[in-house]
Parts: sequence; structure tokens; C-alpha cells
Amino acid sequence: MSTGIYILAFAVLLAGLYAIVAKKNIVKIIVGLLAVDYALNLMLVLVGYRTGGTPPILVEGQTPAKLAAAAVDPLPQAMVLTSIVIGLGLTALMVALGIRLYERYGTFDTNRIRRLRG
Amino acid sequence: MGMEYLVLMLLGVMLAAVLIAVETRDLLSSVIAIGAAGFALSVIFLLLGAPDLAITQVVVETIALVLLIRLIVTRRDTTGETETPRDALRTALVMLAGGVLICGVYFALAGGPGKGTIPPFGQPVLGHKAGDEVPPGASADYLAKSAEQTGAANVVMAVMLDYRAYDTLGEATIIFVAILGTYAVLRRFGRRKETKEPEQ
Amino acid sequence: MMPFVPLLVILPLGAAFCVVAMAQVNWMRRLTAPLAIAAVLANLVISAMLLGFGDIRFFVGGWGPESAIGIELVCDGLSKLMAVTINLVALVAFVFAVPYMRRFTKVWLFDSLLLLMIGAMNGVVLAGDLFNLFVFLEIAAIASYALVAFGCEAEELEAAFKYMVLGTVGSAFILLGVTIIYSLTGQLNMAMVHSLLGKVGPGGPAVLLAAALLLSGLALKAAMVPFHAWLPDAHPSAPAPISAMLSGVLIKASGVYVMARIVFNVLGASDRLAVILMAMGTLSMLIGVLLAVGQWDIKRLLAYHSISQMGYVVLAIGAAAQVASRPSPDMALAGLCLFGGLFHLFNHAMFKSLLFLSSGSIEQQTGTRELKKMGGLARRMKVTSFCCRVGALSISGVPPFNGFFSKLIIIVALVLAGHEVLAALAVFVALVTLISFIKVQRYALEGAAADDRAANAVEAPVLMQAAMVVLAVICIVSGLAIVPLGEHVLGPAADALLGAGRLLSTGGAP
Amino acid sequence: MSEGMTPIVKNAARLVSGFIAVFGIYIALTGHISPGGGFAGGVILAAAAVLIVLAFGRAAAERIFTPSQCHLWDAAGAGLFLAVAVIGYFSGGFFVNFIGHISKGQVGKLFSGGTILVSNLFILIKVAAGLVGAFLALSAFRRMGADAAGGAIEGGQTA
Repeated sequence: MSTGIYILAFAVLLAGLYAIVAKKNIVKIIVGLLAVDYALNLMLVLVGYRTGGTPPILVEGQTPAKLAAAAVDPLPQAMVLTSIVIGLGLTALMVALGIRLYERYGTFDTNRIRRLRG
Repeated sequence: MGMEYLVLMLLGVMLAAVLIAVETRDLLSSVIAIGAAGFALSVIFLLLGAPDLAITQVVVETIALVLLIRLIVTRRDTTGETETPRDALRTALVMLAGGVLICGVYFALAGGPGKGTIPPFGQPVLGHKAGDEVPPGASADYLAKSAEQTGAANVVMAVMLDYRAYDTLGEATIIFVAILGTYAVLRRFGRRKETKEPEQ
Repeated sequence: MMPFVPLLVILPLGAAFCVVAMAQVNWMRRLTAPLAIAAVLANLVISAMLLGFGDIRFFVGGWGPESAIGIELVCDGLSKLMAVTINLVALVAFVFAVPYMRRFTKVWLFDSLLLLMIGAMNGVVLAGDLFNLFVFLEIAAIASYALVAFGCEAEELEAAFKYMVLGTVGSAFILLGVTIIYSLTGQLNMAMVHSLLGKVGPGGPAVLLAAALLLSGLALKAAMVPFHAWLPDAHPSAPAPISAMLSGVLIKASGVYVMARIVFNVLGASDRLAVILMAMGTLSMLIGVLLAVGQWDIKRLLAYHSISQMGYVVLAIGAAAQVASRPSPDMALAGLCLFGGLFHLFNHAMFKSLLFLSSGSIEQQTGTRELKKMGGLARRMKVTSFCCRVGALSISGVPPFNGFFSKLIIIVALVLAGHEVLAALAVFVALVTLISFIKVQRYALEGAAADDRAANAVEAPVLMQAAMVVLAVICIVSGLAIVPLGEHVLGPAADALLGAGRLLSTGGAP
Repeated sequence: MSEGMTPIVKNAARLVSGFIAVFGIYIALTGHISPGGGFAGGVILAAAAVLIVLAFGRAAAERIFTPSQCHLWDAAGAGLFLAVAVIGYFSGGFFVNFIGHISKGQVGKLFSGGTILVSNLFILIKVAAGLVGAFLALSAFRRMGADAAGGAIEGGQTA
């Protein structure tokens, strides 16, 4: 059960990696990177979850000690917030590069956009 | 327990959406499918006790979708996908690496307790007692002391902007860098005309 | 001295924000480059001053030191070595960029992005916290993607895209590794993680998975051989000062440095990790140089040599880890391996930046990067040619230049550690490097000019010459000043990794 | 192509964008007591501006916010956040919660949490201005990139 959740999260990661390496379309590669980003964020939240946990926000009438006994881990959530922002920044830059590449080559196909040899 | 099944089901939806996004030929469908996966993710965040992340994920997803649709909406890719033998080889290699990774993950998860494996879902280090081999870590302190030490009721924000505010400075800088990079890439001309084609 | 440590990050970031704001006002746009250079100069002064002090732990936000709830900055010997290297090369590259970037549009974007990259690299070398490390790695990486594409020509955009995709995958692996480590220990502070990992079973499958993910992610960033595909495209495509920064310091600060930190100070040196590092280093060293020999594009040739030279460093670090993880470790020998590796890292930063800057100067004056289209430049571009020769002699390991000493130490250490075959390979690679650079001299600097452009080339502007001369002088001096350099800079750096400094390995343990 | 979309869309956008913007600011200002925070708020605020760009066209939108202003606010927000960190020096160290040291306020009320409220505000400014600027830049490039396809676009198919 619990292993299943992790394995599914890893499957999303692998689907994204597959898109990045195997697909020949810039849009598909960006989509793959988004999927990898989702899977990573999910993994972080999963490792911080505790069964029956509440959000780490103090509500009225609750003592901090009670919160500490019941809430899920706030640190991975703070990390994920940063990671989501990184994902947005990367998406914006990728879209800009995609627009320019399309303007230069008239296609999203990376096999046609291949002057450089690695 | 019921909630875990809900999470599992939503994860299944997410995986299906990602697979559709990766495999469909139509780029617009692909982008919309990845958007669906993102929204499913935000519901999962909500279920896992992370409302901050759910809100952020929804709004970021919306903006990202607008950007992606901007990218494809006026640009038709008339070419089909061109596959070469080299690509097929790469795909095979990636599948192999993926298999190795999955095996690694399985062993990292299922070695049984006390064998250096990832703790099972729902039992994080946070739940440990103070005398355990691995103590509960910094998060227990955050939960117990943030109201007293920082005065913020939302512990995630207390971590983000007080205990680990330096990371958030980095985060603000990342979005700054990415946007500057977008401007740099979108300049009409990178080089000045007169030196671009010299003496011709 | 303690409050000055975060200034290394604050100054470049603050200057970068100011540059963007100033560029929106007409009369202030001219002042962006001087402001940027002043900030980097201040950074260099601070990092040089830090060399005179002991190891420093700095707790951001005042959360510490009794509990690890805040972020810790660590400034030990290795951090100081890296900070000096980064800020020195950055200053030189910035001065070079002032005349070089005149032919580009919107130079303030360049100034700001480069400042952010410098600040982020300083942040990386100061980080004592795994997630903080990741955040600064990402800033440096994103800035470098944008800078590679700065010319906006088709090939530059393409190289930037390729670099960005692979770089993002590398970052994803690193973050996944950090996630697994967090799930095991509940801590992000490196020192705490190190002591806790010992309790959860360092050989357990989860730790191995995390190690594999971290090492492959970092190998992608450092362009070690199975993961090197992006480097020969990305580094030549960038403007010359950026090529110098990328090859000179970025692959070190965000690749090799972090690799060494993770292996020695977080995971703990073990035989398995050491073998992986040594294999990657040897492969990079060999394949990089073999691919370099056939290149006719001067910047591409230099880029392949970067892979090869970083192979030496990683090989030396791997050998040190291997020696240190033996049942009865010879710490002096491990220290010698690290000494050689870190000295080579410093030297490579100097001579590779020098070579990239002189290639940029040649490219600007002749309009080409093709070796066959140059020729006879030694007569017309005296200073550039002199600097290019110094760099070439250093990288090929000719005495008395600095590259000779660091390669010699690495080879001697390898022989002492019982790896005679690897030592022989290192000698072979050094010879091939020499041949490759003789080719550069023969086609670019000697002989007759290939066309009118090359025949009419004139010397580069004064600031560009000055930047190159500074690096050339450092290449000569650091080879001769190896004893004081080793005593005050490199020795403490090696100690920081081997635990003699005792800052990251045990200092923060609960 | 006439600027923007149909009058219905324009009117709806005019009505809705104000509410979206206010909601974004609210989310940011209450970040320390309820879910949300400066980043989410900034993205929402940017979404309101993006709506205006989409509905009225780029030229009309640039009469309200020019790219240069966006750069300026972007840099100002980031700089002010850094300033909050540096001011902490006078209260003991880098990034010290200097307001919290004087008065933490009452937990759960708006004026609590010290610098967290201020930082959220600056991040809101930074993120909103940055994203709007980036979106304007992307919009400016839309036609030009599409033209390179050599007639591969159908007229009026633009969103």
C-alpha cells in the first residue's frame, strides 16, 4: 500500500524522463520536465506525511504542543514551495527558448534543429 | 485509511494524464493533459495536509498553462516526428536505466525495518521519539516553537520566511534570474548589426 | 570577521538587483558595469581576507548553534579556496567583458545575470545545508542557461536548450537524492546528516540510491564522461567571458566541488564511491582529450580539454577517497591526492579562463573560430598570443608553469597509492594535450595568414589585454609559489575534506 | 488583427481582474496566518494582469504597465527583500527577524510574525512584476515567431 504510492510517484518521474530523452519535440520535452517536477514535489510531500496528519497551521484554541503531535512535516512543504517556483522559472525560460528556436527553424522537431554535434 | 486510497487513485489519474501528455500527437492535447496532471497534484497536496502547496500549485499551473498555450497556439508543427536508429537506441538505454532505477527504488523501500530503507509512507522521522536512534529532527521544533519564536500561526510560512528565509531569498532570486533570462533570450537581436556582418 | 561571510552572497545579488533597476533610467545605464565590477572586486577582497582567518560557522537568522533549525553557512579551507578562485576569475572575466560585450545589445542584462551567477556560486561554496546548496546550484545553472543563449543566434539557442534540458535533469536527480536523505534523517544540515547517516546504516539500499542519484546529478553538472554531451556545445556558444566562467569555475563550483563535499563530508568516503569517482575521472580524462585532438574550432577544442582536465581532478579526489577508506588509511597520502587535485582545480580555473579569453580576443579580431582560417597572429596580436602561449604551456603541463606541478603531484600520488596504470594514463593524456596545443600554436599563431581578415587583425582593446595578462601572470606565479600556496590555501582545503578541520564532519553533531 | 478580444470578454475581464488582484494581495498579506503566502499571491496578481493583456491586447495593456516599470518593480521587490535580510544585521545577524525581536504581535492576528508579513509583501511585488514583464516580453514575440513558419498559421486563429 504505502510502497504503491511511492512506486506510482516514481512512475510519473520515469514517464517524464522518458519524454525528455525519447521525444523529439520541444513541447514534449517541456511537458516531460514538468512531469519530473511534479513527481519530485510529490515525493517531498510524501516523505513528510504522517498518517492522519493535519496541516501545519495553528488554528484558534490549539496549543503548539497539540499541533506538534498531529501536524505533518512543514519543512518539506517549504522545500516544495521553493521547488514549485523553480519549476515555474524553468518553464518560462524554456518557453522563451522554444519560441526563439521556432522562429529560427520553423519547427519544434529537435532532429531538424540539429546543427551542433555533441 | 480511506484517504490513502483516494491519494492512490488521484496518483493513478495523474500518471494517466502524464502518459497521455507524453504520447498524444496533438500538442494542444498534450499541454492540456499535463495541466490536468498538475491540478490532480494540487488536490493530492490538499489531501496530504499541504494547503499552501495546493494554492501555489493551482496558480502556478494556471500561469504555466497560459505560457505553454502561448508557445504552441500560433505555431503549427507540420512535421511528423522523425525517428532515427540513434533515437531508438537512446530510448532503449533510457528504458534500461529506468528499470535499474525502479529496482533501486524497490529495494530502497522494501528492505524491512532497521535495514537502512526509506521509512514507510505515513511514518516520517518527525514521528520519532526524542530518544530514538534518529531523533525527530528540526521539524518537531518548528511545530512546537514557531508560535512562540516567530509569532506566525502558519508554520510553513514561519519556516519559509524566518527559520529558512535564506532559502527564500534564493527562491526569489531564482524567479528573478529566470525572468531576466527570458528577457535576454527574447531580445530581437543579440548582436549589433554593424559588427555582425563586417566588411562584406 | 564572522559577519562578513554572507556578504559574499549579498553583494553580488544586491548589485544585480541594482543593475536592473539602474538600467531603467537612461543616465544611469552607463554605470552598471562599474557597479558590477566594484561588487566583484569587494567580493575578491573579502574572500582573500577570509584566507587569513580560521574556519567559520555562520548561522543565518541567529538560529543556532545549539540546534540545527536554521541554515548554516560553513567557511572552511575548501570554501575559501573555491571563493577566491570564483571571485578572481569573475573579476577578470568582468573586466574583459567591458570591451568585449560592446557588440551585444542590452548589456545590462548580461551584467545582472553574470552577477547573479557569481553570487550563486559563492552561495554554493558556503552552503552547509543540503537544500540551500540545491537552491544556489539552481540559480547558478539558470543564469548560465540564459548566458549561453545571450547572443540569440540559432546555434546558441540550440546549445542553451540542450544544456538546459540536461542541466534540469541533473538538478532533478540531486533534489531526489536530497529528498531520500531527508526521509532517512529528518535533517538537512550536512554535519547532522553525516552523523545520522552513520546510525541508519551507511550501506543500506536507501543511502546507496541517494548516493547514486546525487553522484549522477553532479556528474551531469560537472560534465563527466558518460554525461558530457552538453558541454562541447554549451561552452563554445557562450560569449567568451562566459565561456571562461563556465569552463573556469562553474563546472567546478557546481560539479566537482559539490561532489567532493558530498562524498567526503556528507556520505563519508567509501570504497564503492571512490571506485565510481576514479572510473569517471579516468574516462573523462581519456575520452575528453581524444575528442579534443580532432577539433578545428578553437573554442570547441578548449571545451573538450575542460572535460579532460576535470577528469584529472575527479580522479585525484577519487583516489583520495579510496585511500581514506582503506582499513588503515594513510591520511598523508590521501591528503597528497587531494592536494594535487585541488591544486589542479585552481590551476585549471586560471589557465582555462585565460585560454578562453584569448580565444575570444582572437575571435573578435579575426571574426572566426576556425583554426585553419587564422594564422600568423603572433606578429599582429602580440599580447594575446603571448597569453595564449602561457595558457597552452600551463595546460600541457610544461615546467615551470602551474599545470606541470599539479599534474606531477597527481601522478606521484597515484603511483604512491598503487595505481601505476592510472598514473601512466595520466602521463599519456598530458602528452596528447601537448600535441593538441602544438596544433593550436601552429595554425593560429604561426605561419601565414589564411585570409584577409586574419592578415589585418589588430591587437585587442587594452582592458581585454589587461585581463589576459593578469591571468597569465597568475599561471606563472602560482607554479613558482607552490609552497606558500600549499601551506595557506590548499592544505587547509584538503584538511576540510579529510576531517582534520573537523567542521563539517563532526562539528555540528548533536 | 484588431486589438484584443470581443467587447464581452473585455467587459468581463475589466470586472473580474480587479477582484483577482485584490484576492492576490489578500492571499499574500495573510500568508503567515492562513495558507497562501507572497509567492502564490504574486502569481495571482500577475494572473489578473495577464488577463488584461489577453483581453485588451498588449498595446492597450502597456499603457497601464510598461515593461520598463515591470523591471523596476521586479528589481525593487527583490532588493527590498534583501534589504529586510540585511537590516537584520542591526538586530544581531543576517536575516534576523528584527521586527519580531521588538514585538511578535498576537499569534493568529494580521500584525504578527514580524518580518514575515513584510517579506511576503515584497515577494508579492517582486513575483507579480516579474511575471507580468515576462509575459509582456513573450507576447511581443508572438507574431514574429509565428511569421517564420511561412504561412503555417491561419488568420484569426490567435488567442
